Amino acid sequence: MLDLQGYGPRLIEGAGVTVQLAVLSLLLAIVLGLFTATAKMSRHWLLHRVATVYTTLIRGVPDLVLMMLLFYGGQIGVNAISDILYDHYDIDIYINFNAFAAGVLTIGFIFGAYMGETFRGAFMAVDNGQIEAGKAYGMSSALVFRRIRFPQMMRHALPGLSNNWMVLLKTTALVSVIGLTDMVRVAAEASRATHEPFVFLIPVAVAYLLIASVSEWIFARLQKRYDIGFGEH
Amino acid sequence: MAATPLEVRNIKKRFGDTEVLKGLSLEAQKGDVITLIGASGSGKSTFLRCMNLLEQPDDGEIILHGDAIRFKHTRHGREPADWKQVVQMRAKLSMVFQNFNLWAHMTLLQNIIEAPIHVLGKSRKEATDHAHALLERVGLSARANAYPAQMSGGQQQRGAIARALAMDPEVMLFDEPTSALDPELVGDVLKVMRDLANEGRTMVVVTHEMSFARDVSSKVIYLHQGLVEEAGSPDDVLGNPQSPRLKQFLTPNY
Amino acid sequence: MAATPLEVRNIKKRFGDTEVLKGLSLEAQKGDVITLIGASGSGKSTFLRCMNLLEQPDDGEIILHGDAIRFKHTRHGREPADWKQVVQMRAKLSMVFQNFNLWAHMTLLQNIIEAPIHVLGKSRKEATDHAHALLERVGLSARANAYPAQMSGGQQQRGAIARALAMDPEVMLFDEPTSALDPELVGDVLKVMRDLANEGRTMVVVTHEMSFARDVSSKVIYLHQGLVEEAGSPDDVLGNPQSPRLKQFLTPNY
Amino acid sequence: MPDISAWFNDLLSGNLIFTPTTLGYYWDGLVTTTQLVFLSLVIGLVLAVPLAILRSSKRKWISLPVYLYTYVFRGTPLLVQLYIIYYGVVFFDGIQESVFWPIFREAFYPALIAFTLNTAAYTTEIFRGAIKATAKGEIEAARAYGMSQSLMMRRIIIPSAFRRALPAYGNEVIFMLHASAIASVVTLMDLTGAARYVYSRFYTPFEPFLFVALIYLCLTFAILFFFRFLEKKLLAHLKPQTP
Amino acid sequence: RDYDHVRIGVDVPYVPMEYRTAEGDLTGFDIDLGNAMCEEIGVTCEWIEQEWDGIIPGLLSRNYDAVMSSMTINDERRQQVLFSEPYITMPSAWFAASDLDIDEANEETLEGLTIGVQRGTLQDNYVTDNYGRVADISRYSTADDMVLDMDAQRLDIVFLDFPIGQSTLIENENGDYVIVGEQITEPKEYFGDGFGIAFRQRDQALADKFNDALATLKEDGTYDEIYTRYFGDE
Ligand SMILES: Nc1ncnc2c1ncn2[C@@H]1O[C@H](COP(=O)(O)OP(=O)(O)OP(=O)(O)O)[C@@H](O)[C@H]1O
Ligand SMILES: Nc1ncnc2c1ncn2[C@@H]1O[C@H](COP(=O)(O)OP(=O)(O)OP(=O)(O)O)[C@@H](O)[C@H]1O
Ligand SMILES: [Mg+2]
Ligand SMILES: [Mg+2]
Repeated sequence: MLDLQGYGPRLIEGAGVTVQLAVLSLLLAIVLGLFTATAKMSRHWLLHRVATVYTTLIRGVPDLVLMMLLFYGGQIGVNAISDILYDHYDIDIYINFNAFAAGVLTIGFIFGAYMGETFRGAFMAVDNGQIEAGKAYGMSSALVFRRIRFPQMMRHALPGLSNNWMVLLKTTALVSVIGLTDMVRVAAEASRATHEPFVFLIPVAVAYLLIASVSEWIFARLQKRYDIGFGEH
Repeated sequence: MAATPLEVRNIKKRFGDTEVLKGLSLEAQKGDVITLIGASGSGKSTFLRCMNLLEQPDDGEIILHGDAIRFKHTRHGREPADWKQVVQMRAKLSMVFQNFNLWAHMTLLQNIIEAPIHVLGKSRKEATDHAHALLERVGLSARANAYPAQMSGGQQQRGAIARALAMDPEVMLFDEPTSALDPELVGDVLKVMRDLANEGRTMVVVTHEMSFARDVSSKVIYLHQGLVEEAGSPDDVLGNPQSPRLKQFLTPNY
Repeated sequence: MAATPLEVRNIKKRFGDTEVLKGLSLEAQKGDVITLIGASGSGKSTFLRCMNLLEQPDDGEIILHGDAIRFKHTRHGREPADWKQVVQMRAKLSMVFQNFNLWAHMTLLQNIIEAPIHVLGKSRKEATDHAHALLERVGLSARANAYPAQMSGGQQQRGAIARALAMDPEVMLFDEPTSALDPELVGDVLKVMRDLANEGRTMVVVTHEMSFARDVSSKVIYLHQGLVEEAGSPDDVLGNPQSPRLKQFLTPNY
Repeated sequence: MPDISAWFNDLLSGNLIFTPTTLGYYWDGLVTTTQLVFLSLVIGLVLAVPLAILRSSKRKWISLPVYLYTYVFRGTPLLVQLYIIYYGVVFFDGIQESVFWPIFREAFYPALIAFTLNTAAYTTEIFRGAIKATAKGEIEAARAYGMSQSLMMRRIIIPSAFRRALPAYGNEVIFMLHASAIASVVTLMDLTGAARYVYSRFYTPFEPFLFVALIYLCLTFAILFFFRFLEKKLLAHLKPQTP
Repeated sequence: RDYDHVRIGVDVPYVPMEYRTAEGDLTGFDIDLGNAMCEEIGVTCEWIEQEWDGIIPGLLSRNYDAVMSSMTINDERRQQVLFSEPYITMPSAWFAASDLDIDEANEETLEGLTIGVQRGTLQDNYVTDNYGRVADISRYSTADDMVLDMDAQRLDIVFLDFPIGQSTLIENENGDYVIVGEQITEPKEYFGDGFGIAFRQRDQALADKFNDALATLKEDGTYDEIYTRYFGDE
């Protein structure tokens, strides 16, 4: 049997961190992605420009570097402001990014850019007639979005979404550099302390494969759900 | 006296450099069935789409029951001043499309109750009961839980008509409702439309079915290059055309 | 006396439960143009594809110039015993497909020289010279460096014929070579095929173009449900059909 | 005017981040990153082509092992793969005495191996998709003209699949460039490693990371540009054009 | 600002200064001393883990209020943070496998070797500036990675805080390691004035409290007791 030398509970805790981080980041990324896609399709030039710069820059720079930049840089920026407030106005607001929140924000922010592209393609694939029918029956834009565009878009977005999720899941392994104790970090720490890397890294690899397999299954179910009404029956 | 359900005046519309509608007017009194005919590209669809503002007319007025749509001018051209007003107005003008445009991710029943519940604010129960009555009427009771992709074109179009009826519209707009159908399926749809006409629905219909226009409509309008070339009772316009163009247009169909 | 270029005997083929070919034979002498006609699903394509073993017949013989293809029986059914032999045989039987199937990533010229160089082992120079002559012949000299996607259907099909000719085949097989073409483009391709027939090429052609069959072929075979229903000279088969099914098959085309 | 130059001198003199020494680190980092990414991509590509062919095989016992390989390498983080290969190799007894030791001793080679295996897995799947998408008719035509299986692979399927895979492969190249940023966790001074070093020496995170972010951005654009050029050249045949 | 709760940043593991037992309990000289000081001052302490690379930015960005993590006081760091009085002085030393046949580390003997250091430490700066031209330098995030690579024979020699090397290498059963040359404490520009607790510049008041507490603990013998716990009596 695998002897985890007492690190078992911490590894499981780390796996919990990995999953929570990944899921919350995914949610944030989806929300950001929807905004970005909408902005990119809008006729408002400023929104369009901002969204384009966002997606281009983010996709041009490695996650790890972005994480360092956003995490440290972002914090130092926030602090500069709170320092000024403290020095000059004696206002002591204390804005503390906890590492977990920072991790979620950073990963969510990065993958929002990728999601934006996925959603944009998916929105454009929705038949315009479906949307016109919604408008023609007196639906407001918001209602059309919620009841027609979104559910139909999801069908086209899911394959890309599932890809992005897999990449995102693996990206969470990088958060140890900003001080989060995910399962990779626990495994790395344990292998340093015990000098037995295989014992800890292999279970972690298996855990990732497990999560990947489960999510593949979930995505297949989702795809089936959103495919209802399309294609042959 | 009740106000006119739908009145449009002097509608103009250009796409880029070409003026597609050059000032078109139309008045639909309660119970009127107005058919729009004309060659391909004459502007029939565009005119119809301007009526419920799926296209924004560059000029002209649209008045429902004496209530005129308000416009404003923006950088992008003329636009409705109050989108709320447009949304309310569209709920009273139900459009039936050439390609049906039933929502693909919903069953037929869901398609029909969607707008009554979310736009008119009906209860689900009430909407569903009404929907079943309508399905009965268009002969689709058995297909309530089918998805559009599982139905034939004719069934889809009858479903789309039921969806339009579910809004209890003041005026129904039809854009070539049978032209995407196989010839065998056209009859069912036309029959449903004829019933609607007989029961006194106000309708504006773009069609190529001359026999339908002749039998059912109270008024026929022949469009040519964005202008009304001839208009009047079906007997006058179809039976005794004046302009050479309309004569030529009618010839191959006889 | 030279042996018969292509002889097939008693070909049988089933897909799953249905027997599609029920024992078909055919003999093509040098210079013969044999046309296969028949309703959709009668097995014409399958028969043609069995001749060069794109489908494996379940029974029957295929003999090229007196040289019979050897078969063996495996778990997966009957298979050629010697794939080398099949490859050599295919090089002598050039097929022209309904959808042309030019290789999309190569220019027309590259398409034509590909098999002569890599299958027949010709030098590039020799293959290219020959290719240019063939392109001239099918009227495509100007398009040698175009990619298939940049050519019209008719051009692609003429290119495909040039590609087939480049193999100096003993027999050419055509599977409805014009049925994927717009009507205006059909003429060019038929003209090229007529020239080939006149010059004495041995050809087996599946076609729906009755006038082509009548004018060009030396023998017409009418297939019905995997069997030869009638066969003979075009005048007999097309001009004086005996079986009621063939009569009915020919009617709408006249 | 003198104001500006004085300001600029102030900036540089008070500035520990952009000295000749640190710029040297960045340069070395750029070289390491480029080498690592380039080599792993080239080797990965060479591996991926035969793997993709095996993966497309109808025979389960051929395609399954390749599938398992791609599944594992695509399903786990590159960081974990890198750790396992870097720290793992030394647990083979006697590796230090073997001829392979000079290779595994340097951090560069374990990293190269990890990156190569990773990109080969992704590339294999990309190619497999492209091979699967080859038009049936083109394959039939090849068979009908007497091409053997291997000739057809070499002349028809691979060249046409390669072209079709180009856009997806371009993305993979960019992902690989980005993924290479983790090389610094095993002591490699790649671009990110250089930034981390400068940062941990001078405690100023913002400037070095921003600087390398810009370099990465430039590299990304260069790759995008290159692939756009390639696509224009190699995918000409897919664009219908009226003569 | 008045603190009644002080968050202290620390990089683990760094045996025996700060590390975790397998159960996950934080322990070590810094931890015990820090806790004792907090008790003396009358505040509660919370330890927050942070990799060394980001330990100063983490302080500046208020992830925690102090750093007590074997941090040597030197001028470069003084520009960024405020230090307490040194609480322990610790020399650095070279460690190598016993079969690496050198008695002293200098430009000649180090030529061509691979030297391991922890990235961003004073040892890193010292080695980089003095031997960067003649030797290869591998930089690690943690001291334990370095030990792992010493065992793997990827490194020829490492330069470390003396007690760390003592406990992780000399007492390590995986290899046979020796100290090369003398313990090193000069020049001060690199080796500074011993380990201090780092605070943000503005928190002079907090630093003063810790300084007072340190003095008290040294007087009443608590300090000596903790010292013996980790370094024995010498
Ligand atoms: N969105 C658009 N952008 C540009 N031109 C348009 C657009 N919609 C329609 N047109 C043009 O406006 C003209 C009128 O089009 P419309 O669709 O109204 O004709 P129609 O009478 O409905 O024809 P059909 O019988 O073919 O449906 C045509 O020339 C058409 O090309
Ligand atoms: N690969 C296959 N698997 C199963 N059935 C097939 C296959 N290929 C052909 N068939 C069936 O075999 C029968 C004969 O098909 P074939 O394509 O030879 O007909 P055809 O005479 O060429 O018709 P058409 O004029 O439409 O091309 C058809 O019923 C067809 O459905
Ligand atoms: Mg129209
Ligand atoms: Mg066929």
